[in-house]
Amino acid sequence: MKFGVVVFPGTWSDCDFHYVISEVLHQPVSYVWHRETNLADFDCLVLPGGFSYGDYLRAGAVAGRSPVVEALPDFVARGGVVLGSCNGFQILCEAKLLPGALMRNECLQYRCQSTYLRVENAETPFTRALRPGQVLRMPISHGEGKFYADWETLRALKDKHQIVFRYCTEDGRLAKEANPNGSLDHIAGLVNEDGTVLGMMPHPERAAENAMGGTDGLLIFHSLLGSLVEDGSFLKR
Amino acid sequence: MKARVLVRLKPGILDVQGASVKRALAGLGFTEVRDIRIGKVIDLELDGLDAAAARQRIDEMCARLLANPVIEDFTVESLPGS
Amino acid sequence: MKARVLVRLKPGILDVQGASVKRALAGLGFTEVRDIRIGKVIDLELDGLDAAAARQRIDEMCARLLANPVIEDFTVESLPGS
Amino acid sequence: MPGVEPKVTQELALTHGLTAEEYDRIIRRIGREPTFTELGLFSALWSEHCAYKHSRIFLRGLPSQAPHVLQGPGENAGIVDLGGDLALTFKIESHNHPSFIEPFQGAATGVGGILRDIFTMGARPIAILDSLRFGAPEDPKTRRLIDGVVSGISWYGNCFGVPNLGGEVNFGPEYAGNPLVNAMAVGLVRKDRILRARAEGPGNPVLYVGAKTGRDGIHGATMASATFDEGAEERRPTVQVGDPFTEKLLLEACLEAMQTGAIVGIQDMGAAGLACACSEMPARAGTGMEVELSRVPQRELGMTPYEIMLSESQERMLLVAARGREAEVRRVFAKWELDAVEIGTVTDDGVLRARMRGEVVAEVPVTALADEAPIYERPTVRPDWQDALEAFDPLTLPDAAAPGRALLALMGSPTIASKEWVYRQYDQQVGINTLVLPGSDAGVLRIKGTPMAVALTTDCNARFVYLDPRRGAAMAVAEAARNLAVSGARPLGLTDCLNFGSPERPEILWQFKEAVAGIAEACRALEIPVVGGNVSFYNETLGQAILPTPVIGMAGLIEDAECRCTQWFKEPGDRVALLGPDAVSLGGSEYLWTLHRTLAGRLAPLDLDLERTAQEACRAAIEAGLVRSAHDCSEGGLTVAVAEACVSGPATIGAEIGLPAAPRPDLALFGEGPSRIVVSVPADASRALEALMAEFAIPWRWIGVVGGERLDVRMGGELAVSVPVMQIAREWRNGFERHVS
Ligand SMILES: Nc1ncnc2c1ncn2[C@@H]1O[C@H](COP(=O)(O)OP(=O)(O)O)[C@@H](O)[C@H]1O
Ligand SMILES: [Mg+2]
Repeated sequence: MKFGVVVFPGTWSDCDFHYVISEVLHQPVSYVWHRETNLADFDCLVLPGGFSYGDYLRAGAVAGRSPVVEALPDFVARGGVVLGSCNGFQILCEAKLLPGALMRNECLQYRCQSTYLRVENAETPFTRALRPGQVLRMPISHGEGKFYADWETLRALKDKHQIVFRYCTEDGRLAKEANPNGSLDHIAGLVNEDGTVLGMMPHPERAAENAMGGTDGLLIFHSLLGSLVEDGSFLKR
Repeated sequence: MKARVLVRLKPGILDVQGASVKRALAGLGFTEVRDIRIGKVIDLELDGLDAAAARQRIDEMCARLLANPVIEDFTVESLPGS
Repeated sequence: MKARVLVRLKPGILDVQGASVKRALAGLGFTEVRDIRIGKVIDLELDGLDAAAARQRIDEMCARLLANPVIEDFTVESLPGS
Repeated sequence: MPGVEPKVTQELALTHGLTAEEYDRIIRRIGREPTFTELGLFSALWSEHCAYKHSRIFLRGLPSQAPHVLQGPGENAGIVDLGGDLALTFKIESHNHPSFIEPFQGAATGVGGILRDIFTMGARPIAILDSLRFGAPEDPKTRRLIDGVVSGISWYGNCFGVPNLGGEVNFGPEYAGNPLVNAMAVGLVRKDRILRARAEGPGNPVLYVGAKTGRDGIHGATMASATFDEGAEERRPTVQVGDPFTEKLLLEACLEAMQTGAIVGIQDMGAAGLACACSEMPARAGTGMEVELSRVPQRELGMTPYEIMLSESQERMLLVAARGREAEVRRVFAKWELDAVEIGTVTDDGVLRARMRGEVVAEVPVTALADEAPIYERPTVRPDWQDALEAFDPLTLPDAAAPGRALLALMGSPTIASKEWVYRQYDQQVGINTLVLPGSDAGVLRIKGTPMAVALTTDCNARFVYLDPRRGAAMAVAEAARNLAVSGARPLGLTDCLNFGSPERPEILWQFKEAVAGIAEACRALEIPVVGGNVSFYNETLGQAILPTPVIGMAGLIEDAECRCTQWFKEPGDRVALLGPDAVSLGGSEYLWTLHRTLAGRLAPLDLDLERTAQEACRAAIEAGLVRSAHDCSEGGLTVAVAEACVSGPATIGAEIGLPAAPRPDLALFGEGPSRIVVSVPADASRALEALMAEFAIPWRWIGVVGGERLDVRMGGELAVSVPVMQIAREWRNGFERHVS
């Protein structure tokens, strides 16, 4: 599976994703400059964390209108998958590839801390190696991660099982104190209707080695790789 | 041509920052503040367009970048003397 | 009584937000934007004060909390119908 | 343009912060009255901030050499060898005055400035640390300051993308009118890629890169060299605004441009901006420089040569490229959408010649600016308050009636309580190298592609330095080294940020002189070179000086990253030992402050040989895999150290401690002294530990066992402290926030 890690001016977890994909997972990966529109070489594109263009207007707003992002719908239509983490999630929402918006954390402060995530949908290419209800531990690092959508959108998200991860307690309960940013309905990550674009605020690349305190983030990659190795079905969907 | 764009959270969306400023103001004795909402003011200066054309371009800018329609509304005010 | 406070960076102070948005707009083809500065709009609703008294209180709020006098200026506009 | 400049007089020179003698000296040196622009240059370069006029003479005593030091003081940052082809560069700097005027931007630009110091050396920044001091936490003004400072650091560091590995937050009424914001940055560089701030090679082009120049911060360097008085308000418009996004682009562009090999030398434009870069770079290389100021990219209209030279706009660099290779450099900067403009050339005449549209506005020997500022040896006097401080005997106060309650008060005191409220606002992991996050004695980062890790810390107990500047400063060095040792690291070098009051007061200068001597003594004894640092004088408001605060930033090496250690207890049943001496004192202790609001007394003795051996013993025990946790005893003494080991880890866990009976239980429980380390050891490793300690011949003893849900401390068999650990944890976790928000 060929990965591409997109680099915007101001991106910083590009190197971290690149490292995990190549050094931990031993998969082919290369960087994709934000002006690139030819994505034919890739099976999976990663939109990493950081502060694209400084995020001075709204997080992800400027990157959401960049050439590489405008090429994403085609890429997905051809069978590619997209994983946006942190700033990547914000960019996907700004680009309308995912519904809703990410607003300032309710505490009005940046938060870098460990969180627990409950797997809500194990049927996506990103979560096939997981069990519904399984609890993962992954760090967050953001100032604007509070997911918001209007009531109808939220209902559609639920009806179509697009909510993939919710913040929870260590034992899997949904609770206000386990929601680090005030996210609507505890949402930490969601997919598009086809399940081929995942946006999540937590950082799977920071939970990919024991030395970093855990490897739950790898499960997302194993899901992607496993589904490809087994039958590649989601790519042909 | 000068214009001013005001970008605000949609009514009904909780303005956490506004609420926290309201609390801080109350703490300073400004208890008469019933409501406070915080948005952005964007002051624009455009090259060589008449008012109507500029207005249209600014609406486009708002729709494409300056505001996020999921959470924000915008209003455009042209400024006197422009 | 409703009022609107505009808080803006003082002239000469680097407006990183404005500069980045200007660049982004140019990238989207809005090359006619000569200058752009971004500030805050604060919409206030006050309880039972007449316009003059309210105006004075708002000035105080700005001086004490709403604006940072080191780098920002503010203007207060009372709104019609208030 | 020079025609409209003000005429330079002695009076004008005085308003620029120069003295009458200094002004005369300038005239003698250049053989005429300076132009207005030249006066600006001299006032900036001869300011305390740039010239170290009052401190240089003392700083000479600091040991800065060791075989592994690749770059000592004098460059943008020091560099130590990590072995192989890698080196570590680090530096600490103050941004106290700007942060007081505008906490958010002041702190943010402090981080921006120190990061530039690191990447000018050719290094990629891998960590920052922040050492902060504020006035009384209960004061709403302090709260606003903390909030502003922490969010400024958070904004800049997070946006730039560098992890925060630690720091300090301390409080004292002495800082109310003058908070301290010190930021340390650390970078990793390949030895063959190190660059220096030297303008080599006459004929080489001089390029300006990065953000445009505005009227920001003109006279920041002079401001950093003045005390605050009622006029402080008027100096306000000099505050600079940070742009971490542009800095991130500047980093990537600089590193990429450096890789082409086309860059000869580079310096960041921080304090005194272009003035500083255009004179220091040629001065270091024995060359001169000619610049055309109208070519400098400008953000504002109508800037004068004076303003362009002195602007402290952020996110800019001056670099010297190899002639003929400018295009390569420009191509890289264009890719990152940054300005890169040729503004001049290196010359061989030793003169800085600045022109504005061809007309010469300044023409001064670069050495006159960069090297010939006067050096003062001002009088020092031992302050008369020292006697009273030393005469105070804390043991004349009544013993703590309820040591358990005293422990809870200490654990919740803003100085000891968890600083999570602060560091959870900082990204601690970007780069995925952080092996030990903030919250243990030192932060630890792995070096990818090697088995190594580096440990980082900043430390200074300013109360100790106030009571005894020499011993107190030596103790700061010892504590920093100990924080590395308990993490498993061997110190490589230190960088210091010497925050003091006005050097023109003999008492303050005495504190300074003594503190520097103390640092030097400790460095020699512990064999730690000083590879860089920063002096921040004039930290006073209306005659009230801060506590003398020589913050020590230190980096250490863990050769095998697996042999790292954290401070918290891990397994019930593990035995607890105290390594190091018994000697402690309540003088200057957190206990004395928290319970009696008193700062006085004598410090415990510091035996540097013992300190060194205790650290070596601890490191050896960690390397041998004998200990599961190691924690240095600092504020709050032994009992607080044990309590922190109980509550600071992922899971809270109790302990049972037994100490000998003591005439003054509070002294034994909460007294503070150097060289003491609490370790926990698996029961089956106790024999091995005993053997190892015998080898090092340090004083030490078993003091208890890990486990249970309480922290019980017996003294001579009597239960002195017995508190549920959950209660300790609650005090410790909520203490900071309770005080500051
Ligand atoms: N301003 C800060 N920024 C980041 N980390 C901090 C800050 N202040 C304290 N910390 C972290 O909190 C922990 C406890 O700090 P402190 O009590 O000063 O430790 P010590 O006494 O071991 O030096 C350390 O890991 C330290 O790095
Ligand atoms: Mg410590």
